[in-house]
Amino acid sequence: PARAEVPEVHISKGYGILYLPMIVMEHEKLLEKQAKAAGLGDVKVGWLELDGGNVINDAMISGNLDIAAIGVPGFLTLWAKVKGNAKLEVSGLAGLSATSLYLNTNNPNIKSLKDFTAKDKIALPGIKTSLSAVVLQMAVAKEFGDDNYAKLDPMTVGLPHPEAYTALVSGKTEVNSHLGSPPYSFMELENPQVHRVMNSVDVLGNISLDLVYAPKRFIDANPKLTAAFLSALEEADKLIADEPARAATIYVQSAKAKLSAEEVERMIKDPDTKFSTTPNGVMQFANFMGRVGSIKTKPATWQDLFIANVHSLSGS
Amino acid sequence: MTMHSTMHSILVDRPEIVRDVSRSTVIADVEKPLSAWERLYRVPLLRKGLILLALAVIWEVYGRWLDNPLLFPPFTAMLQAFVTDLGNGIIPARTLVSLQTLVIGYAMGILLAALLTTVAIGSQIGTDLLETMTSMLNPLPAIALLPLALIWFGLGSGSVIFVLVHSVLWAIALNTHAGFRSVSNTLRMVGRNYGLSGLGLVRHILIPAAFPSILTGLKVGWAFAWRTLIAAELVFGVSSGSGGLGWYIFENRNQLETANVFAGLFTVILIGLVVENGVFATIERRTIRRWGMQH
Amino acid sequence: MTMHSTMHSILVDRPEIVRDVSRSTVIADVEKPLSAWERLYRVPLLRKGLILLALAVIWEVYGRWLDNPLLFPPFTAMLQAFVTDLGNGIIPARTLVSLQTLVIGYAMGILLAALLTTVAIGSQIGTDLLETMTSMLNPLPAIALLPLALIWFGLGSGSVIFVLVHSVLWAIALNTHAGFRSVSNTLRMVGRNYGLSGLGLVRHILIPAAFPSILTGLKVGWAFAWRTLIAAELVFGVSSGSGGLGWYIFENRNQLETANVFAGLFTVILIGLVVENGVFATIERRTIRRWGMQH
Amino acid sequence: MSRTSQTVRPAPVGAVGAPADPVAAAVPATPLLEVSGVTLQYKTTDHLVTATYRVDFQVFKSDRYVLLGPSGCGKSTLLKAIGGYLEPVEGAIRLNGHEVTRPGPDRMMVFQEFDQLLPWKSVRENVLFALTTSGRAKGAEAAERTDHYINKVGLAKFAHSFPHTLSGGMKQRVAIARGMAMEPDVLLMDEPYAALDALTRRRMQDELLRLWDDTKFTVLFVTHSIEEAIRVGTRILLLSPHPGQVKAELNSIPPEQLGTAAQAELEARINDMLFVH
Amino acid sequence: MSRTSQTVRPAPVGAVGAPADPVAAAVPATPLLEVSGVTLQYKTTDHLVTATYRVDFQVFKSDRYVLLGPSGCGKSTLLKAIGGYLEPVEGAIRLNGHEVTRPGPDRMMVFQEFDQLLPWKSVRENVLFALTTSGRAKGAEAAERTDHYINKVGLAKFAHSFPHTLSGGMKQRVAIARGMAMEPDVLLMDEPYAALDALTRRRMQDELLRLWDDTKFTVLFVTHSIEEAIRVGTRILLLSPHPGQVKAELNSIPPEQLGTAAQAELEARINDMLFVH
Ligand SMILES: Nc1ncnc2c1ncn2[C@@H]1O[C@H](COP(=O)(O)OP(=O)(O)OP(=O)(O)O)[C@@H](O)[C@H]1O
Ligand SMILES: Nc1ncnc2c1ncn2[C@@H]1O[C@H](COP(=O)(O)OP(=O)(O)OP(=O)(O)O)[C@@H](O)[C@H]1O
Ligand SMILES: [Mg+2]
Ligand SMILES: [Mg+2]
Repeated sequence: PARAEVPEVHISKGYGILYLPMIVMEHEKLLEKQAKAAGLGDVKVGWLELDGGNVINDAMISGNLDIAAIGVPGFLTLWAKVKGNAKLEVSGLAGLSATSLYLNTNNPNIKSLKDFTAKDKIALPGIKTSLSAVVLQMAVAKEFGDDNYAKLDPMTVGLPHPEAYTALVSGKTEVNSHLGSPPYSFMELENPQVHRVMNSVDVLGNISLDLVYAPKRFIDANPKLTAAFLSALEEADKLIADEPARAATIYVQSAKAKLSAEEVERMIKDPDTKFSTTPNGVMQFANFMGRVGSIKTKPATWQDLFIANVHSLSGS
Repeated sequence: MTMHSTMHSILVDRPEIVRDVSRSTVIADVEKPLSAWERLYRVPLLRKGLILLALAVIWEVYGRWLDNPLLFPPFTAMLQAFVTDLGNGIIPARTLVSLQTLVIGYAMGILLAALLTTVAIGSQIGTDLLETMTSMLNPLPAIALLPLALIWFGLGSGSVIFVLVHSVLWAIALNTHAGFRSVSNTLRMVGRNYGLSGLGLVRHILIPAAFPSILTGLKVGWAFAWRTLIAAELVFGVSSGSGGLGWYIFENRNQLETANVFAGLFTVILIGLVVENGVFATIERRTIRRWGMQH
Repeated sequence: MTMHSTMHSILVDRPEIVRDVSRSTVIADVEKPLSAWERLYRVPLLRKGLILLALAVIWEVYGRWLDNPLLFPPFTAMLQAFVTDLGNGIIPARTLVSLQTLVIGYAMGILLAALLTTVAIGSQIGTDLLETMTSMLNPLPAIALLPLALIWFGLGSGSVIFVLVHSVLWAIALNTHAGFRSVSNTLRMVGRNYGLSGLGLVRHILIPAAFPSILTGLKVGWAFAWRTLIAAELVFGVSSGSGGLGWYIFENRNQLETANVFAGLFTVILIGLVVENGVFATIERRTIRRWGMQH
Repeated sequence: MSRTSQTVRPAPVGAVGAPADPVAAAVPATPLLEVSGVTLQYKTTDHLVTATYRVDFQVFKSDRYVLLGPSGCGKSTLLKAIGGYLEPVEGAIRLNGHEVTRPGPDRMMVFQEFDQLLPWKSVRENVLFALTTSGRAKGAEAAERTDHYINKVGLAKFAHSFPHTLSGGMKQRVAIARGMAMEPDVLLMDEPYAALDALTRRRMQDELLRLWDDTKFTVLFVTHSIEEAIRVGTRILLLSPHPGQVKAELNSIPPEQLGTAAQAELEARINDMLFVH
Repeated sequence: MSRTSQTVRPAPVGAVGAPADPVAAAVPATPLLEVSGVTLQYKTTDHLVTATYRVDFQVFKSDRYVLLGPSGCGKSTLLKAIGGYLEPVEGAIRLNGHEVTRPGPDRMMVFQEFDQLLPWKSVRENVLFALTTSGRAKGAEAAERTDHYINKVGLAKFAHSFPHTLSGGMKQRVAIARGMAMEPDVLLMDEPYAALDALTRRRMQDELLRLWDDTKFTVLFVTHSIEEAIRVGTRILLLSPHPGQVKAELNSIPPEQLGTAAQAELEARINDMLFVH
């Protein structure tokens, strides 16, 4: 009977420290282990690295992925879109990670969000709809009121984190600010010209930025595998929490990062960085996106977004 | 009339014939009658219209069969989105923004290509320079230019134009240069006989003589300019509000409004058709076709 | 010898001359002596080497002057990274992965282009089909193909090859078709006189006669295949450990190893130079140059 | 035969022959090539050019048929139509009773243009390729024939040269070698000797006649030279200036009368006919 | 002059002239064009072809100088070198005492090839463009001259046709009109009449002679026809077969002797010289 579930699963992880649990899971073959324990035999796990929310969503809709990690806004967009379409519906499996996004600048005149003028340019990986852009909008909404959530949008420019870092540190371009994630946000602050204007955790709390999701059809057809995945994810989170040094080594190895394990460990241990399967603050995103009209269908509670396995957690 | 009748061995013997041609002066312009089908077949727009219709039908049928409008909507769904955003002015506005950038980048690419090939045709070292630069730089993706673009032009349309030029320049230069080098030696000699050299020779002899190649270069360049523009508007981040079609597509993609994404692409297709059949076809008809350089 | 001397009006009168040519049979192969400089200048590799050296020096100087290795490292810094990753086998491995995909996509693009242009040259509706498809599809960026690629080929090299074909096909087809149509009517008639038609005519007459155009198409296609490959490797992701040069560049970019990013691009440049001077130049020398089709 | 096809056509009949002449009975039933009432036109973007107007003539097997007429009168056009490259807007061209619809190696053409050699093949390959592709000869026989005819046109030394390294006359000679090597049923030659010097020209003419003696092939020959027409041809078609119409169809003189008063008389007669109107 | 340049050259001297002849004194000091010891070669990827070998001759002002020789002997090559398109590997070409280094409108060339017209210009534009671009004539004068010469070559009806719609002979006539309209110091004509029928050819020859009577320009004329050489030329250079060497340089007969025994005698003499060795 166990053979009724798929023998092979395709999972996409992203690039960077926020995807550490997935990286650990791959490296330690945790899913294979859990699947075997659940009596599923030797499940083959295909890992892919995909960059960018819409590519992940496209791959998911076209049936090329079974499980994927993605930024919360990207997930919400897809979830709202396919709600009610039995063929395409998706569900969150669990939270993945939370961290702080720093709004850094090399313009000494900027002390707070109020000080941005039309001449300042804030770099984001993608404007208006990316995770960073939504976080910025939420922060702006907090500061200036919901109606003005897009007040800083005209100052944003789309640049990948590495380019934004380079631009900020070199000071040679008109980009003088960056809403960045670790490690770029940390590294920027090592430069004396750069200072921090805002920390997202201070404004929004330490909410989940990334989560893991899967198509409903996959979940319904493969309940054991889904459960095994959740167990594997929990195991990975535990490993990170218990042995940060080892997690850091794994990261450095598998991502072929040029960072030292110590540096990675420091990032893992940062109090703002959390790896947990419990979705935290997802509703903050959902409510905001619903309010400003980015999504047409709003979930009533966070449980609407996730599979039953995690409903008992203290999510939000 | 005299009447010779010679018999060389096996030859057929027959009388000589002499006619008075001057009497039959009225020469009508005879035209071979064509069947209705042939006459219809000769209308290019009709033939092309049929092809387009067929493609649209295939799209529609495949889209419906696939039944995944989020990934690939049927033609009609796309058309609906297109008409809506055409009506409310969004697509026209975005198209305008894109076209402006595109035309500037395209024109600059053409100018630079003209410059480079003129230098190249003038001397051996010029040829080497063009060949080397082309083989080195042409394969480089836009991201390779990102750092330099940021330093030199900053964000926004300056950098987009820079990238556009990069995608247009080499294809046009390659085609033009190959065209120049294929110009027959006789025509070249005729031009030099008139005292032409350097720029004059290029302008008066090489460009018209190599026009089929140049036109191909322009077509390829035009297409690649579009591709690059759409991609570049994402990479180089438009400051919000000023986006073109690329941005329109990107935005809708992020919001999974797939029908609108395809409406944006459909706009690109339409412009491509208009430019091909309006601009390029007219140029071809008035130049190389008329001059008998292409059949 | 007889000696006429006529005086037509203003003409200069002079004696007739008769020479016995049969006596001067030894005709040496005279060669005009060249100066050392001229002789050096005639070595293509030397000229190109000089150009490359100059470009490297400009890169180095600009890089140092800019003094921002994070944004644009000097040539030597890049070279160091290049040598390191060449030595430890990373760059060769990545290049191999990319080249495999590239060659498959390129070859398929060429095949499809051959097919399309053969159909196009055979009939009016074929020409219309090619023209319409080219003008519609060529301007479409790779993301337009993404949904179809995902449906048909899934993630991985299948889709990358699909996108590669898209970027190669139209440029080659356009050049080939324009080349075919520029083939002189006389040559076409000669071919048909031999009883050739359809594929035979294409193979034996049109392809060699249009070879300069085709070669240009192949060059442009090659370059665009690289550009697309590098970009596509990011979009379509990699199964762990299997990335090509594009992925190498992306990874290093994320790690802010700018020198390595440029080392990756430098590899692309080097391959471009090798292919141009090794493959394309040889083909040119053995074909169109030898046949007097290009000067 | 040609009389009949002329009388059914109303407009251009101005023939002054001998309709019920007893000699006409000697004409056999089926000409090899029958051109009847052929009007040829070119449609350009700007104009419609009529090249020939209602041209009738018949070529019988083993004829050496010469087309003579002023520059631009449509000789090349007519030859191309017979070659199957152009469709008449009026009238019909029949070869062995079948309408000509397409080119083929049974009618080998020597074009007037210098660019009729394949630039990517050497002199030898140009001839050889024509033979093998058209299936007229294969293997050793093709090679032998190739070398034979290249030798005949005096280009053995240049057998491995590419066409772009040849002089105008040399290119033309390669085309002649190619045409003759094909040994076609009908050889269509468009001013093949125009670019040749007097001596070479004479040699080529002799070569053609010698080949004819051997194989009795049929040849249609366009020339500008009246002398050449008489030397080479057995029957001569005179065309009027643009647009070309048949002015006369004359018999040439047998080879033994060349150089006699008969030649001079015929030359004078043709001269008159072509130039007086 | 040519004697001197010949005697300083050791190898090929076989000249049988009259070195200390009194008539030689009549030769003025400066020829318009001086070709001395010119060897011309083509370097292809495969071979080195010597087209002419140590050719010497001199052309004086108002000469109608004819180059006569078998196909492939280097006539076109020689003309191209004088035109400034080819550099001799040996020897020198001097025009008015200055070495020829580049082409220019002072030496207008009529090429042998049919593709010498600019395909993107109509017949009229082709002629007009040559005049205006080279600065030989402007505005109304250029237009007038253009129409005059197009008329002279009998193409007024085709003035607005594009070259690809012309027959071979018509193209050649446009090139002749263009060459003559330029009224250059030296006109270089490479078998200009080869593609023309007897009548048109005669008309063109007469036109050339009439123009010469008017302007006394210098012309270098390549031809295959001995008769044409005598009719058109004042002095005739005979070249040996490939590679071309000077065989003889003869004076032609004055126009009033055309058609007399003098012409026949000269024709026979040239025939002998060219064909006997
Ligand atoms: N491709 C073409 N398009 C339009 N008109 C053409 C074309 N080819 C020839 N003509 C016209 O057709 C007429 C006959 O041309 P054709 O080449 O048959 O003459 P021809 O008798 O061979 O002359 P020639 O002796 O000069 O070669 C001419 O008036 C010419 O202008
Ligand atoms: N571009 C070239 N490359 C190499 N060899 C050439 C080239 N052009 C001509 N030749 C060679 O030079 C020699 C002379 O050629 P040229 O064209 O001058 O002869 P020609 O006297 O004009 O002959 P024709 O009367 O046949 O036109 C020939 O042997 C020819 O093969
Ligand atoms: Mg003709
Ligand atoms: Mg010649």
